[in-house]
Amino acid sequence: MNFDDTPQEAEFRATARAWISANAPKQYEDELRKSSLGRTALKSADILEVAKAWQKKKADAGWACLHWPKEYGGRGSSPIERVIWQQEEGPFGQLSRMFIIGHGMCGPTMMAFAREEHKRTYLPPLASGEKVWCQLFSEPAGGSDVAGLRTRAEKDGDDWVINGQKIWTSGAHYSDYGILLTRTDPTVPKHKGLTMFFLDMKSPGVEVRPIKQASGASDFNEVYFTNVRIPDHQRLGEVGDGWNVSLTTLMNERSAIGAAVSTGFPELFEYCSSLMLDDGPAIEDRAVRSKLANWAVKASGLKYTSMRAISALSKGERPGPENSIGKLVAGSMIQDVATYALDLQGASGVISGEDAELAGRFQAMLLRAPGTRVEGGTDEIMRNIIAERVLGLPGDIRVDKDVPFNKIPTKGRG
Amino acid sequence: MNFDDTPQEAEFRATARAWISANAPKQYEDELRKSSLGRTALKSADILEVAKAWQKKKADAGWACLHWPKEYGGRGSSPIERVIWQQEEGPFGQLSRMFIIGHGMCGPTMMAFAREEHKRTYLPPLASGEKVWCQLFSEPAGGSDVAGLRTRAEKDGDDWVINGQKIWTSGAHYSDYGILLTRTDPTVPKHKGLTMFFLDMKSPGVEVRPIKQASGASDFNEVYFTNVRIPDHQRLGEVGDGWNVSLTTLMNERSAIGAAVSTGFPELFEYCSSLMLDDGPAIEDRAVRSKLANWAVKASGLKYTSMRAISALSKGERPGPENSIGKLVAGSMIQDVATYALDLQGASGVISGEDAELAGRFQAMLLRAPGTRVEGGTDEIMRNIIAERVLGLPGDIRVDKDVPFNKIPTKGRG
Amino acid sequence: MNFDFSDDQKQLRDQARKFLTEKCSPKAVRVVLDGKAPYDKELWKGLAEMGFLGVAIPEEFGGAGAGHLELCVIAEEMGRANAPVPFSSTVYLAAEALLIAGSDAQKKKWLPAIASGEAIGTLALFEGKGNPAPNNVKLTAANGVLTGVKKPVPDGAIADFAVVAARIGSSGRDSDISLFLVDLKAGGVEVKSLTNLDPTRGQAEITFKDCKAEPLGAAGEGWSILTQVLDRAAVLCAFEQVGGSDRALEMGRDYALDRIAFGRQIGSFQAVKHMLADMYVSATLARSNSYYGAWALSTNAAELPEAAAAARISATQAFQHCAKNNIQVHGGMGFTWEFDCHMYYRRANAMALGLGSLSYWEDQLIDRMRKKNAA
Amino acid sequence: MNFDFSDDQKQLRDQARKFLTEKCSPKAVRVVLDGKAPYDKELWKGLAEMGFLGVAIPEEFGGAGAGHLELCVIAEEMGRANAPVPFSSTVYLAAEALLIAGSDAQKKKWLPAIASGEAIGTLALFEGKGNPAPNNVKLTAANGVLTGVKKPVPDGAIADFAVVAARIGSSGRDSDISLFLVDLKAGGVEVKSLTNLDPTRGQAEITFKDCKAEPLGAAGEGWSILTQVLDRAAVLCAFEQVGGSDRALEMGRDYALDRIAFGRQIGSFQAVKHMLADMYVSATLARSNSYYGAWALSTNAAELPEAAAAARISATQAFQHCAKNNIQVHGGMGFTWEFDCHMYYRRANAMALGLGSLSYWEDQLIDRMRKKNAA
Repeated sequence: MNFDDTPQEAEFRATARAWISANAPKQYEDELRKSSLGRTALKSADILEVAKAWQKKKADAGWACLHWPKEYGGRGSSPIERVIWQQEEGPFGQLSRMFIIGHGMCGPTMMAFAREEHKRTYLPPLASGEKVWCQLFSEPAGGSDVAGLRTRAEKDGDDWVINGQKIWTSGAHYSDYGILLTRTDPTVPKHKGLTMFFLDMKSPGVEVRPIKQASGASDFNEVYFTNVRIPDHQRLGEVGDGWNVSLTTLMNERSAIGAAVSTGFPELFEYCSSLMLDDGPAIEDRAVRSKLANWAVKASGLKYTSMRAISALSKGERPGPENSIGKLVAGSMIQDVATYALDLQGASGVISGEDAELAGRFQAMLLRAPGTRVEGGTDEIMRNIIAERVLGLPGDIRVDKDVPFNKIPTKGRG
Repeated sequence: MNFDDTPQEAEFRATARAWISANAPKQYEDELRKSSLGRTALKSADILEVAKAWQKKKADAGWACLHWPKEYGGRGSSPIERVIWQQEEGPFGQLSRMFIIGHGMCGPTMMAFAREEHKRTYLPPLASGEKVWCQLFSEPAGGSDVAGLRTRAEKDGDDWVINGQKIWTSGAHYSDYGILLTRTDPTVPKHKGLTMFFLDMKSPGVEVRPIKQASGASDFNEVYFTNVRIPDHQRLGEVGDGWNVSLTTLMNERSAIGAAVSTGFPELFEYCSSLMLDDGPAIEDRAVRSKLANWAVKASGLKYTSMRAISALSKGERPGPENSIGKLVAGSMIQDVATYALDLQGASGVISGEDAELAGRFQAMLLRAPGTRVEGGTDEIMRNIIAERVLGLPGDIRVDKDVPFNKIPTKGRG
Repeated sequence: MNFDFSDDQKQLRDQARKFLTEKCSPKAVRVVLDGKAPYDKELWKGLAEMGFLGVAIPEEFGGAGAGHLELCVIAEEMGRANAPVPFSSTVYLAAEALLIAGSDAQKKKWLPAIASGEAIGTLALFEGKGNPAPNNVKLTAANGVLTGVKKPVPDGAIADFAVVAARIGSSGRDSDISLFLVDLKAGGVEVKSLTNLDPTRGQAEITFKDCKAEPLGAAGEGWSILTQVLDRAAVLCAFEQVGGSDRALEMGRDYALDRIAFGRQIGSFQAVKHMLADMYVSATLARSNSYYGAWALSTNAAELPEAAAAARISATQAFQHCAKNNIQVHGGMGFTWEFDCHMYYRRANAMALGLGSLSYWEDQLIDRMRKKNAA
Repeated sequence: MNFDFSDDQKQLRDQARKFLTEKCSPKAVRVVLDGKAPYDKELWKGLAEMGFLGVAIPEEFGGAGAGHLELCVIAEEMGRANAPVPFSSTVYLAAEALLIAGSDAQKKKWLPAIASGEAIGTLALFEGKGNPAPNNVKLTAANGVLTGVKKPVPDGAIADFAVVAARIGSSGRDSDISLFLVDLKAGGVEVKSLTNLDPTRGQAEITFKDCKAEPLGAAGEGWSILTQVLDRAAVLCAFEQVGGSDRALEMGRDYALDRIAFGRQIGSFQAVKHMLADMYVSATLARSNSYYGAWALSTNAAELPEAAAAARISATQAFQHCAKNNIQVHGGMGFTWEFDCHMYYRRANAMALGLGSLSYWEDQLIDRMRKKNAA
């Protein structure tokens, strides 16, 4: 048992470190390091521009999408090299957030299902950040039941005509392309009538509207489709096989988000280490210490769980199922942590924004936190996944399994 | 809003208090007051004998089963008078535990469904404690799914012949009679093939075996039936209507147990008030205080919830649904409280029995506590009841609803 | 025993609910939420006309002369409606302080103005981080003028007057603190609005610069009066929190009944059912603790300090729990600005801090239970 | 990076599991549980023959000379099997104390006897209520004899020797404490068995009456040695707790798959599924924290104090959580003596206290994190 690199890993790490040290946009390092849930933007510059510039620089030097094949803009690296890169990239990795969907979900789906010519055309600019992609699956009527989507695709000559509405689309307003899951046959059970496409987000009939979140910010969009035409050669997978295609995408989403999610603990521990309460240092208050200790072991438990997965990668093995706990644990934990951080501030905890303690870091976290228990799979869906896929327990009883989609009820009452 | 008695209530209370003061077995008061979950027996005497003597004395003076009609051994009192009696009876009420099933469940079921002659014969000695009754519903295969029971009753002339096994029968070994739920038709869906009886527990073919609990004690029994004969006139309700009959019984069970359940908080608060930890009084430790405060408001919340129900009774109203939370809250709370009490003792908390802190009060509580989350309806069943009956949410999907009982699978795997 | 509100009080509650359903729809709340008005003036006027602002103010001072139980049922409805008005600062804090310690002249000046909706009042206690404690009061009073900074002051930017806690000595005893009454429109103050978790209730920083002030209550009695004010406000806020909890629970329940996923009402999934059942449990515990607080408040019982702390803790927990899990029941939609869930989440988290933190009240509760046991 | 056990270590784990499945069935555990034997002598002998007792003892002292990682995987299996033998007291506490501080002669006398199963050892630290702290050690050492009472002493009634913490001064410093080695069969002690939560592991009260003892380690170094012993034991116990957690989770999972209620596997109800998912989460967090503890232990890293405390807390919580909810998944049957669920519940709650309480370790963790941050 050790935390040491193999000689090859050490060499790779040294090369990556040297390149990053010479090339990273260091002027933003401090700001990026201080970001936390609900507060990530750069004050001094447009984060999109900085991110695109950094991604392009990486791509030009062969450091973009490391695990992708070289012909599609990657480096052909091993999974462990990808992890080492992330470790070395450190706070600059925050700049990759706008590419996560494209690189983590759209890219792999294209790689698995698109025609060779499309792969060669679309993947390299996706890798280099010149083109940004989004994922168009969720719908207002769907929610956790992703396959309950209603956006229609109807064949018209060599094209498909799309009508409907998508929601929770990260980055749709700055995306160039998207992958889109549609219903092509509403007369068969819901999982069987779906088909996947990719499309140009600038196509006529696509309208993007930002969603204002409960926190006040707008990280997501609604996307409306009105008679949008997609040529059949942009279909991904067979007609009616969209659900299986989407599973490739969703698998990637859950593991990617799980790895990136934060617990708020380092921020809280740092805060408590210097905070004075009414009758002494917070860190010497037994109640504070007890809470911190309980969160500390969750945070370290998640950290070392992910180390176990990385070790598996390093040995060329497939990581076990234990990584599936990350999002579930961190999601509600960050909400509790933020709530407690405000509690420690007393009545003044209510103040948010620039006038607040730490410029409102924990207030922003509290307001953003409810989203963490929903996005990328609700807590309830995550528990189902653990129970079913890890523990082998039975699925929920599916009343809509053999029912034609258009016969499923859409309203619970009246 | 006030906690005062009405003039009639005050008069009733004074009369009850005077009689109790003159007649209660005061020599056991201290021991009864110190009882807690997992530890209720008297050291100095056989609690069954003491309980029977007290019940008989009450019955002779008209203080038994207050809300029952006089002709069946009661006093014809109002619900609020019953509550006032319980308040005044105080620790001596612990002696009624062995009669709870008979008085709270069997009696009401007999009153609703037995023939008049049977009521006049059986109810007065049940009220006076001369005869003890038990309830025979649960079976190993049933659990939360009470209606899944398999004990067969087959008609043979004017008798029914009973074969099968019951479990979790409190006090079966000292009971004279029991009410028994059986399956009379296994070819119809499960709720429809049940029939209720009452029987003499001394009938040939009845065998009672104590169950040793996880705590080491034996509060419950298994009861085996081998060709036990019950005359048809001891049937309660129609053939096939047993489920409806049993609902009368179970409704009473849940409200009765909910009212009686304890949280462990008074014991913990008392303990912490004098406990010295390694660096000072427990009650001055912030972590201890925080935990105590959180439990304190649960305990007081339950107390005042039950006061609200009593107020409704006092006004002649039906109490609202809020009392249904009692068992759910108290069940897991007492387990947490006991666990924490041992934590406060450090390594020596592992010692149980007479050599332990407070003669092992909290150790006994810890070992008995898992039962509180199961008996009288598991936590999960209680949440279902609150969700469905109080909040009006849909029931679970019932896959066995229209299936003949003998076609329902009995084993989950191979 | 009658541990319940009377029929008259329940009728008043129904009346308040009906009024607020009409006058304080979520749409109306959003005007303030979106920063288009500092508070709902029309609603405030309506509340005055209904007699709700002065319900616990004696008739001689222009109120309805009902009592605190009546105020409790109205508070519950204010919480349920998430009303965007300075009710708690004016009615629970400022008016109660005047009722406890005001001179006849002070009462005559301000209480009728409160009841009629003409004056908004507040309590200026906090000075940045920390909970209610004499040591945290640094603002000084000398020669009838106040110098120092208070923040956050609830509804401070719209208040006409403030009850201000000030330091008059440095003995380290509670008697170092006195209360003062300040007419905020008379000059000597600088008021700055602060961004806060719940935009439907403003918070401000108020700087007192040689600001003229008149004493409220006897010199050195400030902390003792404040303790009483905070206990009363704890009970009244608890009712607001109970109302908010119930509303959040109802919203979740309704959504669970209406929303279909996987071909079923989502309320038929045990994960959702049981989450709602647990919310009901919290809300019920909070309600019962709050009723006890109401009894103690209305009878001025010796149990008030303990009852107030228990109500405060239980109601704070319930509202935070229900507001948070109401969002979870709603899933992604619950996290949109468009849905109303976040208004209750904001209010729940802001109210959890307003009179001092949960940790502070936990500590208070244990102190008070010990005192009762020792007595 | 290789943050995992090696293939050889995993093979050893499989071997231990196979051995314990055969030799330590629940039926065998019940012999001790029901008080028919103080511990499983046959199993103890078998463990010695397999080389498990001396796996971390150097070859020169009769052990296998493997290491602590090997001991960790065996500990996990001991926990999984709920083995009714004095493994933790002898191997984690007594043997580790000897390895850290024993003279060559002391090691030669006791370590081979431990490895061969001939000697059972223990640590006599506690004296009634309280957690590990120099001030709690009242038993005195003077002129080579010990006087005082220790309780609870794990496996004290069957132990052949004990490492005893004794007071040699009253300066109020850690250096007041020394360790001593006592041959419990040599007289001068009175041993009384104590009833305890987990009858599969005995606890005793030992009274030392002018009992001869030889120093273990330098005078005044007792507390420093003890701290190291407890940290190592915390990691090793964590592996037992992880093994127990996993077994309790498996039992619950299996029952949820087999048991039918309402015509369905009970594991198809979300209430049951999600309870099991949450148990998996706890068990996984505990395992990962324990792996880090194992790394720190095996490399004698500076991170050991922090890693040990984190492993201890996480594994204690997980085992209590899994053992408790395994009973809940089983419903009424889980609360019978006949089903094995309560054995794990008893063990989980006993282990939560053995090295000091959870609260104690929470406090330790924060102290140690602060020290690391300061460094």
